[in-house]
Amino acid sequence: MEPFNQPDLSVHLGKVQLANPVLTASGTCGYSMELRDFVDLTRLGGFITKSITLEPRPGNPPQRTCETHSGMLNAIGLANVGLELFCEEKIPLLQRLPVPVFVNVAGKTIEEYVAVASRLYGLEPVRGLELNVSCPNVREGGMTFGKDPRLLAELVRAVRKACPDTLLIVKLTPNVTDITLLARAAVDAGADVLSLVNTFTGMAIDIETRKPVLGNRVGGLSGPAIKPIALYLVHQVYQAVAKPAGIPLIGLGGITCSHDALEFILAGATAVSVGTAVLVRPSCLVQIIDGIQTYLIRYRCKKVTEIIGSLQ
Amino acid sequence: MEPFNQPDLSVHLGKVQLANPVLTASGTCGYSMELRDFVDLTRLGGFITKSITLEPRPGNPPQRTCETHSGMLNAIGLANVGLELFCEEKIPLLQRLPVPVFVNVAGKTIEEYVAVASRLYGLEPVRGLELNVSCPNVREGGMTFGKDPRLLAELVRAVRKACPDTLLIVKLTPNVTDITLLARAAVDAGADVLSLVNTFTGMAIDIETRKPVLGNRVGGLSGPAIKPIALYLVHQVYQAVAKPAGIPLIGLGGITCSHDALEFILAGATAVSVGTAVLVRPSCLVQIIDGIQTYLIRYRCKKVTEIIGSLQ
Amino acid sequence: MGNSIGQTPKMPRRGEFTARVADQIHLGDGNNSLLLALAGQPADCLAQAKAGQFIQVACRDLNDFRQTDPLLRRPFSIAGISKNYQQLRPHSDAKPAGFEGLFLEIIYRVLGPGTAWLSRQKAGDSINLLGPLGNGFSLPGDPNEKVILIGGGVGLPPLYFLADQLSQAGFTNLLGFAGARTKSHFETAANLAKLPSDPLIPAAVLEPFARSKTDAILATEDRSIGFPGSIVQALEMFLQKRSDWNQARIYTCGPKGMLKAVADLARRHNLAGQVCMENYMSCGIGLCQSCVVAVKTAAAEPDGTAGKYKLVCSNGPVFDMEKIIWD
Amino acid sequence: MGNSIGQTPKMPRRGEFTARVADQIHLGDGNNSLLLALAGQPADCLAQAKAGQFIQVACRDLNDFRQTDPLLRRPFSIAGISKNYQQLRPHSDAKPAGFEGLFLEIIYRVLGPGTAWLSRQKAGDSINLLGPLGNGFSLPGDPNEKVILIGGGVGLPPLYFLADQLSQAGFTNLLGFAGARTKSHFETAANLAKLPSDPLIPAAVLEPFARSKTDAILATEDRSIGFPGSIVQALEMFLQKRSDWNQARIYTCGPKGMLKAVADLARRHNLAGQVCMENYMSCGIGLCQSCVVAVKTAAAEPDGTAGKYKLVCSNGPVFDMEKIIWD
Ligand SMILES: Cc1cc2nc3c(=O)[nH]c(=O)nc-3n(C[C@H](O)[C@H](O)[C@H](O)COP(=O)(O)OP(=O)(O)OC[C@H]3O[C@@H](n4cnc5c(N)ncnc54)[C@H](O)[C@@H]3O)c2cc1C
Ligand SMILES: Cc1cc2nc3c(=O)[nH]c(=O)nc-3n(C[C@H](O)[C@H](O)[C@H](O)COP(=O)(O)OP(=O)(O)OC[C@H]3O[C@@H](n4cnc5c(N)ncnc54)[C@H](O)[C@@H]3O)c2cc1C
Ligand SMILES: Cc1cc2nc3c(=O)[nH]c(=O)nc-3n(C[C@H](O)[C@H](O)[C@H](O)COP(=O)(O)O)c2cc1C
Ligand SMILES: Cc1cc2nc3c(=O)[nH]c(=O)nc-3n(C[C@H](O)[C@H](O)[C@H](O)COP(=O)(O)O)c2cc1C
Ligand code: FES
Ligand code: FES
Repeated sequence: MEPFNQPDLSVHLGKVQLANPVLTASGTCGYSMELRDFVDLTRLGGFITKSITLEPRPGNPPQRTCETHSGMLNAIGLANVGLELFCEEKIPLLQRLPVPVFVNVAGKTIEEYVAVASRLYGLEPVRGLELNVSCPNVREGGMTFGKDPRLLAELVRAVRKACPDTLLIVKLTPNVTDITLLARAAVDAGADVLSLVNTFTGMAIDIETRKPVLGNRVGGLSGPAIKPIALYLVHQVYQAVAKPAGIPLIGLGGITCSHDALEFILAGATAVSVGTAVLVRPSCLVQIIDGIQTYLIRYRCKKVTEIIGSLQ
Repeated sequence: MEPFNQPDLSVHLGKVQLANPVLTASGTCGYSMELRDFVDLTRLGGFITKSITLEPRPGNPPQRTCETHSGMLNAIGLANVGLELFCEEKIPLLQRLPVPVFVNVAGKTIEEYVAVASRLYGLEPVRGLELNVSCPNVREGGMTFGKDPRLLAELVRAVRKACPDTLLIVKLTPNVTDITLLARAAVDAGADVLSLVNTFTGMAIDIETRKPVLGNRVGGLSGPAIKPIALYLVHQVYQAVAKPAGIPLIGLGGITCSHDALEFILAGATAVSVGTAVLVRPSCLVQIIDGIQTYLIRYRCKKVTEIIGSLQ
Repeated sequence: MGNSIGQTPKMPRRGEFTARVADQIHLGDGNNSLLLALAGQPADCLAQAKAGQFIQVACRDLNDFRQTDPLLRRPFSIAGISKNYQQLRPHSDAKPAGFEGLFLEIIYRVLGPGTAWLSRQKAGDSINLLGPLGNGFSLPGDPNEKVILIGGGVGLPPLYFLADQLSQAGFTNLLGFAGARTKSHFETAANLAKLPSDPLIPAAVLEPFARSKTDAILATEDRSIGFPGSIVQALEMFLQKRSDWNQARIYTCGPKGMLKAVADLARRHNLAGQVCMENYMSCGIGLCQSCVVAVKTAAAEPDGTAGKYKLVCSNGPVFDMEKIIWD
Repeated sequence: MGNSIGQTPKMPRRGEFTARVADQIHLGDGNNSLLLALAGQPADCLAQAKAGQFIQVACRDLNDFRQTDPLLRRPFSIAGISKNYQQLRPHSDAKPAGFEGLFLEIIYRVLGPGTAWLSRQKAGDSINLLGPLGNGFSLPGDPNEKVILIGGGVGLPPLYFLADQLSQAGFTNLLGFAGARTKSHFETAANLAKLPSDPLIPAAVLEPFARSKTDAILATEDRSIGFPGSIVQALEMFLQKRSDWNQARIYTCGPKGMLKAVADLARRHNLAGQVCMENYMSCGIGLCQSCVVAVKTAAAEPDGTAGKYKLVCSNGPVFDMEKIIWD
């Protein structure tokens, strides 16, 4: 039993229960050990790893990030240790984390996604997979899947088949005309959860050198700048797809404080991820959890689930 | 002859010459008289009016705008005096403006666009029309045209036919998967100039009332927050469509200073429009012109046209 | 000091100015009074400002193009204007050194990032503003008319300025009604020693009114001082007792709920008056069409507001009370 | 004062802290020295910081969620740490009142919005930081070794701190090489009276080196003071003249071009050394993979950098000179 006045913050992503709705975003929180000196990771609702690919990837040439007004561009290029090293060195560290862990998976081909997903399938402590079909920074980032409902459905079906009872999260790109088409395709093909949004394709130019600032020329925009657009897309997908289908959403894009997180929850997100803001202040993750709790107490809500999608 | 060290700032939008590449953006600069106490309008490269519709429109219920991080949402709803009152009361005022004037036109149907365009066709001082096919805030804002290449082509052909030798600018929406398809459709159908971008659909929620902040629920995001995305889209359209077709672009989205304007010009914009920044400081228009001039002098460029699209 | 860009040679009606902070003092309840100094000829148009007009203040350094949050300016009513420092700061001994020209006061409450930034500005710092904006109050034709100025919280500053201007125009029958949440709002501005035991007896209790010989009645919602309750209730009871004020002209500014209550009271008592509206503004100069308020008019207007909407920033912020549609 | 969140009970290696500005002084050439005070036990981990480590400074009020531009923290090398105020401010008479605990100095140049914000902070203001971050310099095993510290511009501060630590560790053969664009860079820090007529003769001219008994040679690119030209040229000529320094260990920090030139010189002279790299950083703590630098290694690394890239923020900022691939 919860003590008096302590609202129940727990939520479910499919069959996985989170102690609270606050997750890390993929690619901004490393493999968790990088964060532990700055934030109490045991407080998290869950942890989502950096994207893992079949082979190790050095990533794009520098400059890889660049600050913009209330935002940043990144073109990391899915730099990661690759599946094998991940299993060998990062999985044991992640096992020590007493919160649900979700591994974000990226690939060039369906076969690659399936290979990574199958290897991780059933591995402790992996409680689910998040398919990154929306990285704007590498041809292999899955963006082709993320923009074409037919391809996306094919991919999701293939991974679903390889991992019949894993929690399957599909992370959508905002760079499309109608995100609900992609959302529906993913759900129909077997996704348990949708997360949105990934970054917006953007660019910055150095007017002195007349070259793009980023080594990769273009990058993905994240941070507070994009919050209004991300929030609208979550609202749209909730109304058109998630609510009717009973599919939980993970909302993200520019969240820095509990106020932002609550906007996403009111719009229909069951959980939220925090990316760029963690780069600035890891402890914001805990502040967001505390702020949600304070809000629920202020409005005498017994459970956070009461307010999910409660936008009038 | 230009005096020594004074670079030539003039550019051409089709057959219309501008003294410099800096224009106002539609909807943020009224009908010009609102601005004259705050900025020397005679310095402008050109003036683009607020969208005009066939009938007067009161606009959306308030709250109509809301600040976001380094940006703002607006859902004005194309509030305007309507075509007749515009011709009667605003045209005479615009005639006093010694710079090229472009009228932005919006409508629900092709017939409405054609009706407004035909009435303005040949009218002094109108030097061209900008078709708003991308307002996210009203069903009648033309967004359906802006997202469907086939419909867009139909619209542009109809207006082109009604106004055979007017300068026809088509203003594109960024809320699409592949903006180059729309750009190409507009150009093939007879657009002389493309302007991009209009606002990004977005939302803000008041967590205390649990209602959207805007009376219209959703609005369009503008300002510095969107600059990286807008710049990328201009770059993309320049490379894929404008450069090969020899079509000038008007770049806009988040420009507040000459540095921003130069990024757009390097990316391929022949001219730039300034919207949200004018709401904050009308005199920024002149500062941007001066800043471009200083840059050209610093790099010993004789003409601004030398640097258009010169991104390496 | 002041600069305005692209002005015609004749005196501009309004413009963009760089003011310097002359001083800033903390009033009660999170309110500050900021005194801006403007030197040079361009500031002349500000000297002509009318009560009810406002300025749009950039609450960041506009010349630092790398920092754009908070993006938009913030509107503040002019609380007082004078070439004489002492008039706006009667309790200060001497004008701060180095400031000449025109002094302009705003009184604001720290709420969010804009006002937080303002509160950090110190004497000598530069602040960019647009002004004077909007249309001010129109004074009654006859200086013998009785005038009631009723405001709540940060709605009071334009009424202080109005009292100044009415007093300068020869009006002597002025009465201020000042409401606040709690007494600390009046902490520095009220002379509580002069507070009469009957809260409905006007007295020279509120300094910014008293400087223009305007007696005032105070009310606090938490009943900590003055009339216990809303200032509109106080006015209602005052009018019941004092039939000699039954023909008074009413000027008001404050939160929307209060304005509606005042308009209601005025209608019931058959009093004419004007209201100074606040509204969410993005530009303050008629460009963006954000700041609409519904007014009783049918036909499309030539100013860009078609049908029922008027722009608070350009058609207002002062409107005749009975014109507003309170929803 | 200091607070760190989610720490295990034992002393944390590093954390998030709220420091207070003890004082800030203007050095020459747009450079400032900011002295931060940290009180309480959590600051202990900062007391253990090694030269070459850095802090990530939030150049805005992180608690004001309504203002997020500039978004990212800014990295600054630690220029000195001491519980003794006088050690870092030898010319000040007394410690500013109200500051106890640990003092941490950063020296920075005002360039953009972040450093502009920093330069506006005054004694008593709060600043949020993460630290100490990265890996510092490793000292030579034998305190009799000769050590050359060569830096340019804002690359000098970590070398000042290194000189402190070498000196505390008993090293006595220390020599500083300090380069700058122009003499005003050294305005307040140099004792120009002591400048020898031959610019290649080391002397106690530069205060932050002199405080740890480290003589220095100065160079300015505009030839306004010291050796006329780059500081690397000065070192080259010094080594030609002084064969007794031909086995010196070299530590360097500064702009990339300078570091490359130093590494080149070290290779030619067969000298070992370490370089403290700067790079564009978004997090400073190994999360974002922004700050990669190419190093001579073939296999994938377990730290997330596969193949040729290392993270400056976590694998560095100090690297063995010969490992870096200079492009
Ligand atoms: C004509 C006019 C005159 C005003 N005069 C005064 C005055 O003399 N003294 C004073 O303290 N305040 C005055 N205000 C209100 C003042 O503009 C807001 O308090 C200020 O903009 C808040 O900015 P912020 O960044 O501190 O807070 P924010 O966090 O931006 O806003 C805090 C609250 O104020 C509301 N608000 C924000 N911006 C505006 C805006 N532009 N207009 C109205 N409400 C807004 C928000 O909805 C929010 O509820 C006036 C407003 C108008 C329109
Ligand atoms: C490990 C490390 C230690 C540093 N130590 C010092 C120091 O002791 N003193 C000092 O003055 N400076 C130091 N710097 C550089 C300092 O971080 C930048 O000068 C500062 O971030 C500029 O911020 P700004 O907002 O003022 O300027 P901006 O306008 O953001 O930047 C101005 C210039 O600095 C570059 N820059 C911006 N951000 C960074 C960044 N995060 N890292 C590197 N370069 C950047 C930009 O590309 C631009 O050219 C250090 C950098 C690193 C990586
Ligand atoms: C530096 C950086 C690296 C990222 N790497 C990944 C990644 O590997 N996989 C992925 O799915 N998303 C990645 N993202 C996207 C984030 O997970 C998130 O979707 C996006 O940044 C928007 O959220 P935010 O505004 O909270 O950062 C990355 C974002 C940033 C800023
Ligand atoms: C308040 C407001 C009103 C606008 N009204 C119109 C309009 O009527 N027609 C139009 O084509 N665009 C309109 N826009 C979009 C702008 O012209 C511009 O495309 C957009 O704001 C991006 O540029 P910016 O970031 O410089 O503002 C409006 C934008 C704002 C902020
Ligand atoms: S605030 Fe922009 S029109 Fe009134
Ligand atoms: S700066 Fe983020 S990993 Fe180094």
